[in-house]
Amino acid sequence: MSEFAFWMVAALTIISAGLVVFSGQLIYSAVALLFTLLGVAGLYVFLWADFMAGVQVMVYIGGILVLIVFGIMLTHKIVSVKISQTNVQRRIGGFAAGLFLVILISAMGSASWFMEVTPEPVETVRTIGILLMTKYLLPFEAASLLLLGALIGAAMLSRKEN
Amino acid sequence: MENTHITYSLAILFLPLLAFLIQIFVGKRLPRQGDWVSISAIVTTLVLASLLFVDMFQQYNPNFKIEASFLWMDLGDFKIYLGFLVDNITIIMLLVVALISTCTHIFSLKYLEGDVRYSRYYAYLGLFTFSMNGIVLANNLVSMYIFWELVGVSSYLLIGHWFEKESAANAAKKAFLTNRVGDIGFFIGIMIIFTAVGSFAFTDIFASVASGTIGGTTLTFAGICLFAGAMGKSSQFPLHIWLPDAMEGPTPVSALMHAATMVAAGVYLTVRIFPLLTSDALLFVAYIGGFTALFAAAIALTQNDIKKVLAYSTVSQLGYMILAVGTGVYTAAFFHLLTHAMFKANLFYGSGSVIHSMHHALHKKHDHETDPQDMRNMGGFKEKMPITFLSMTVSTLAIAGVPFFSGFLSKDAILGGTLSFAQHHPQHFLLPVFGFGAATMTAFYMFRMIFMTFYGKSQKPELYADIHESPKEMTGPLVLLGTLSIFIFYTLPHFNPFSTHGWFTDLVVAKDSFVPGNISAHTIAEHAHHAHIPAMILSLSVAGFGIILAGLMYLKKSISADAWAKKSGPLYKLSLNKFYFDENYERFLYQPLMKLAGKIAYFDWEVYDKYFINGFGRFTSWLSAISGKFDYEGIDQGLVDGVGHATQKMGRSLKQIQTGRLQNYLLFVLAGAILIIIIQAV
Amino acid sequence: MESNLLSLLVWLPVIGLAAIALMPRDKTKEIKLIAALATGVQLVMALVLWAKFDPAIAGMQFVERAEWIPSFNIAYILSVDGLSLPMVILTALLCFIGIFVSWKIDYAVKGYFALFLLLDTGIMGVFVSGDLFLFYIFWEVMLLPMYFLIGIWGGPQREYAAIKFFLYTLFGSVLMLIGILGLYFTCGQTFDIQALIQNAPEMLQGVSWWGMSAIKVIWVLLFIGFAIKVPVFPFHTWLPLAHVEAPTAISVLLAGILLKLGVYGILRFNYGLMPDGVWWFAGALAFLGLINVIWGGLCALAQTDLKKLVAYSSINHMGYSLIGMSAVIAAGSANGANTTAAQAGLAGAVFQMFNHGTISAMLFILVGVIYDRAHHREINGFGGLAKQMPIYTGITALAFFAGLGLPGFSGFISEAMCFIGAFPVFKGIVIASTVGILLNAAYFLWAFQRIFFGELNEKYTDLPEINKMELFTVIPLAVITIILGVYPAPFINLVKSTLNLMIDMVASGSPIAGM
Amino acid sequence: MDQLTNYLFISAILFSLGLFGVMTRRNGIAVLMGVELILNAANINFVAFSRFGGMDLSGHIFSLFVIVLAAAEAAVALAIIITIYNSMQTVNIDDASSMKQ
Repeated sequence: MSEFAFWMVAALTIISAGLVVFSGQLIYSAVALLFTLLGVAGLYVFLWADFMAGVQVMVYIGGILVLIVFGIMLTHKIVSVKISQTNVQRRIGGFAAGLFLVILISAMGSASWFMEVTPEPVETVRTIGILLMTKYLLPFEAASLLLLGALIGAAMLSRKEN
Repeated sequence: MENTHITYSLAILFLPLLAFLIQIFVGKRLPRQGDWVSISAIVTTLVLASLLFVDMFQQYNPNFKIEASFLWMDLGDFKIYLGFLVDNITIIMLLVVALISTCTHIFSLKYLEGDVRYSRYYAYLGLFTFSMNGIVLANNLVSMYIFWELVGVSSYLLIGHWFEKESAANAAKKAFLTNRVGDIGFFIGIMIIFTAVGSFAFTDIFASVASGTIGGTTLTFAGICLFAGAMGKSSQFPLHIWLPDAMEGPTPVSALMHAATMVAAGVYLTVRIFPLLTSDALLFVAYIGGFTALFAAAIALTQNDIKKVLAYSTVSQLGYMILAVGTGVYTAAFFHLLTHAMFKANLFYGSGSVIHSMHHALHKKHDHETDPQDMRNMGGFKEKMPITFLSMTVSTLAIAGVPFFSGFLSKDAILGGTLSFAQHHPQHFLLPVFGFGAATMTAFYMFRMIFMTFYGKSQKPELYADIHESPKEMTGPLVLLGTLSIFIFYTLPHFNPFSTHGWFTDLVVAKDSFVPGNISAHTIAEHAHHAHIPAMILSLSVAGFGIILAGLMYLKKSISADAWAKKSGPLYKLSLNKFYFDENYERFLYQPLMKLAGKIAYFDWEVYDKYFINGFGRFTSWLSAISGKFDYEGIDQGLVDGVGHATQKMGRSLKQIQTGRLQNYLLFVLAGAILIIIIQAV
Repeated sequence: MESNLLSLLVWLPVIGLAAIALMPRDKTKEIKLIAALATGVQLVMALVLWAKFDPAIAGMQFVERAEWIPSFNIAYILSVDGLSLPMVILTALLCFIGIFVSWKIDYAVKGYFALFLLLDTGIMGVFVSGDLFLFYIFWEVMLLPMYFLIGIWGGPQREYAAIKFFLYTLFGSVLMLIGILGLYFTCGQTFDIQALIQNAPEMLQGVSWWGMSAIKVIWVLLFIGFAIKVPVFPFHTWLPLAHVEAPTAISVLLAGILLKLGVYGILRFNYGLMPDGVWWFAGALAFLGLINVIWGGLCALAQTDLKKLVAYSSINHMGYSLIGMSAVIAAGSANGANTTAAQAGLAGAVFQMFNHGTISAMLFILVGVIYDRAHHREINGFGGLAKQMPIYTGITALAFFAGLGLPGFSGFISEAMCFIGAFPVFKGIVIASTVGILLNAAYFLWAFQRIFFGELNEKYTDLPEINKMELFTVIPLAVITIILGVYPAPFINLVKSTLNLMIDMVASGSPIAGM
Repeated sequence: MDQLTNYLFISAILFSLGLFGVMTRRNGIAVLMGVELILNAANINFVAFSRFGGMDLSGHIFSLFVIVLAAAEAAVALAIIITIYNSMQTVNIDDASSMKQ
């Protein structure tokens, strides 16, 4: 059952990601991206990362995706429903990306990975919280500064002149 | 009295300089253009000179001598003292200069009335008087030389007074340059003497000569060099060419400088340096003097310009004086200098008076063609200008050596000295021949002049009516100097017109030469005394001959001058053309010199500079062109630029992939990554 | 070490230069006034220096010393003695006068006066530097403004003249530099002139390079460097060209001061450092002097350009100086220890160099005056100007007579001293060169006649008389010429002790043997 | 689902798709979406390595930071795109080529 669910989630993720990339309409891409992100959140669940799945849903879908949709709407006249978009260097890009994918998969497949199976933890939030406040305090604080900087920078950039 | 002498001499020296300075700076703005400044200065000078002269009489001391020197320049060992020497010769000379100069100042009042550069003229007269007095007072060779040159300059300025006339400007230049030739000799003489003696003062030099520090050939050479200065200034052969040309100056100037005083400076110098002249040098002096006397007289015979006659006569008379110094009777030379100054100045004033009157007459007729100085345009002026005539005649008698006149006394002394010299040195028989020959000619040409000017019929009757006697300012000096040509003023307190014996011979006594081995003054005097009577008889007869010949030719016209001229043919032409001296100098000296100068300048500028010096430049630029070519085409274009070009080419081709599209870049990155991985894997 | 008067003297024009640099370029009047002020104060300071100077001391006075480049033993040393002080005064005077001569400059005024002041500093520095390296630097500093001043404000052929002047002088200074370095490396690695005076005579003894005595090599190198400036005969052709093309004030400085640098350098370095070499070279010096006198005189006689005539007269006049300098060896025991002649000759040479400074400056100013009015300098193109411009004629006559060595003007005394001094040693040469006196008179009088005498050329009936400003520039020089001509003692006393010391040094030396 | 490679394959595909999107899309926002895909692919790897590497949660922390960075990046990128749009009336990144020489 869970095996099936896993493959379903994986398929959802990959297919919707393909839509994101190949769709001619930008707004479709955005919607497809929603499913991709949901799919990734599902994969996190399979990877015992319940907290990460929550964060994925909240930040990506609630924050970044909304931001993207806003961006689309701000930069296109919303009345013209068809917000078309075209691609460049499709063939060479596709070839390169495909080649890269082949290389990656053959590399991953041929590598002998270190695997250590541990029991599933009850919950991860507590450990992550402790780690953030102890071992990863400095990156944590730096990330907060970065966010602040990005916030101010973004506001600054998109501010209308005068 | 010593201080008084120095004060007076200083005043005599510097008063004319003061007048010069005032005239040159403010003269034009003063009333009457300031002529009164100059005249009062010169009259004061005359008074002071007379006071000195009177004092000389009171002392009546032939050995009177005062010297004063001051340190002018001091370099440790090299010192120059400048100073005065006041003795009887100086005092007499000062008086002569002051007297003639005063006369000239007064004479010029009318002669130069209305001249454009009236105040300048007086200024230069002041400068001249200053420098002449400087020569007279000098007790050393340096001051002598300094004033010597200054006299030359004032002469230059005064000859060139009417510089608008090309001939005047040329004459001025010629006078200065010819004098400079002599001055170079003078200077070399000074250097020789200073090198040997280490002092410039006459006293020291004479002492060294006496002690033998300097002697022999060196001394002879030094003496001749010094005498070269005198040759220039006194216009002796072969440097005589400037004096006749100098007549381009105003006539009073000719009287003052080119007859009475400046040209006599040469004689004065020779008299001063007499004690150091060796017998060889003296012989040289004598021959130069004698030859000049004869040679100039020969030219004077045929001249038609009244001033030219007088000019050559001056040269000839100066030759006499030099001859006298050369034969040892240097007091006679000085005596002749004195008498000559009076009568020759007078003759020039007389000629000036005549020219002045001719000039006015011509001016009235608006005739600018006729030469007012040509005697062929004159004649019969005796009635019109009696004072001029009379005073000129007196002076002519004096110069011709007629008894009862001053010239007789001095000339006789010279001729006597010459004759006695030849008696004791028979190999030098030419000297008295020169002397007596010149005396004959002098009598002839002087009377020729008088007859042509004052006697006979007027050659230009249309002018004759307008000829008048000159104003008082001009006749005054004539009368004064004419009177001074009478013997009595020179023989006092004696009255013997045939003997030079008088105050002059008492006060100016010949001293022994300092050159060891030269004949003593006493012996010379003795010899001259013996030759006195024969010389007198001889000179009287030659003078008489000359006068009678002139009378026959130009007064009675019983002998045709033209016929004689034709008969003598080339000789006449030679004399008329002054023996072609100017032409030959022109041809063999000036022109080659100018040509040489032109060639050298051409060579310097067009050849040496252009080809040699610029050749360096050209060679260098050729070299640099070659190396530049190699550098540019080889190293620079080939090597250095090659790299650049290659880089540029590469850049240009690489630019293609620099599309500015982010996604292309990403593609390249990816391709690169794949490439690396593949390489890594393989 | 009582003051830094000399530094002030040298750098004052630079202060003026800075002030001018700050002025806007159209304020020409103010620029000129600043230049006049700078040079005027410099002149006053030069006179103060003169007043404070003790003529009894033969050595250096007012010495200033500071480290500069210690690793090469180069120091900033300034000092004056009896030889350089008259030149310092002359420089200050002529620069001051030069500003007024340049008053009429109206093209690129700012640049002109700035360069002029720089030139002033260079010249002043050359005369007061007590260190050879410093000397060389000032020497070069002087060259550059000169190049521009001739090349920009000069006559029609200015570029050619400027580049020729520049290259010629540079050629000389390169040789000089080699000579200086030769001295530096053989005489204890120092540039200090006082130290070199101590060291050089002994340390150079016996040193030989490529089989030639070091003294001779260095002597010749330095001599050529200086001879170009003098200029001595075979190196003289830059001079007429540069003089003719340069603007009036620059000709004045060229003739008045720059030519003196040559003689000064020879006396200061060739004589001061290598007294033995004097014995070897004096004959050649006298001979070159003779050629200068005759050659310059003949060339001047043939000129039709007035300025060129004056330029060649400079060559002629400097010849006298060379002859006078050669007289020094009269003091040696080989010549009978005739110190009298040596003193006359050397002092005559120095005096001649000063006098030529005043007289030729006067001549060039006067040529400039007539050129400004008639716009040409052809001697034959004038005629009768005496009638039109009596004052100008008078002053020119005065200058010409001063130039031809008339007694009463300082030039006469110096020429006479040169001759009298050299006579005992070089009789033939001196007698031959007295011909120069005649040539001298000939070319001046002939030119004078052609310009001023004769009938007035009707082209020039409205030529204006010399104006007050021009008179102001000439009269001080004329007055100096006359005062020193009548009473030379002030000058002679100034230089006496220094020159006598130099004579002693040469006299105690001996002819160097062998090549 | 207990195989590491499964996750890796998924993330590789996701990555390649993102890469393709970034390389080919002209629209700036679409490019941004591609970038998000790439980041998600990376995050999957982090979490997967954490799950099969001892479950010490460092991978989680890393992916957490990546998410933070992605948020910041998205904010800034969108601001830039909006600014470009305001000044150039386009969001096509190949039109915004005024820096091309």
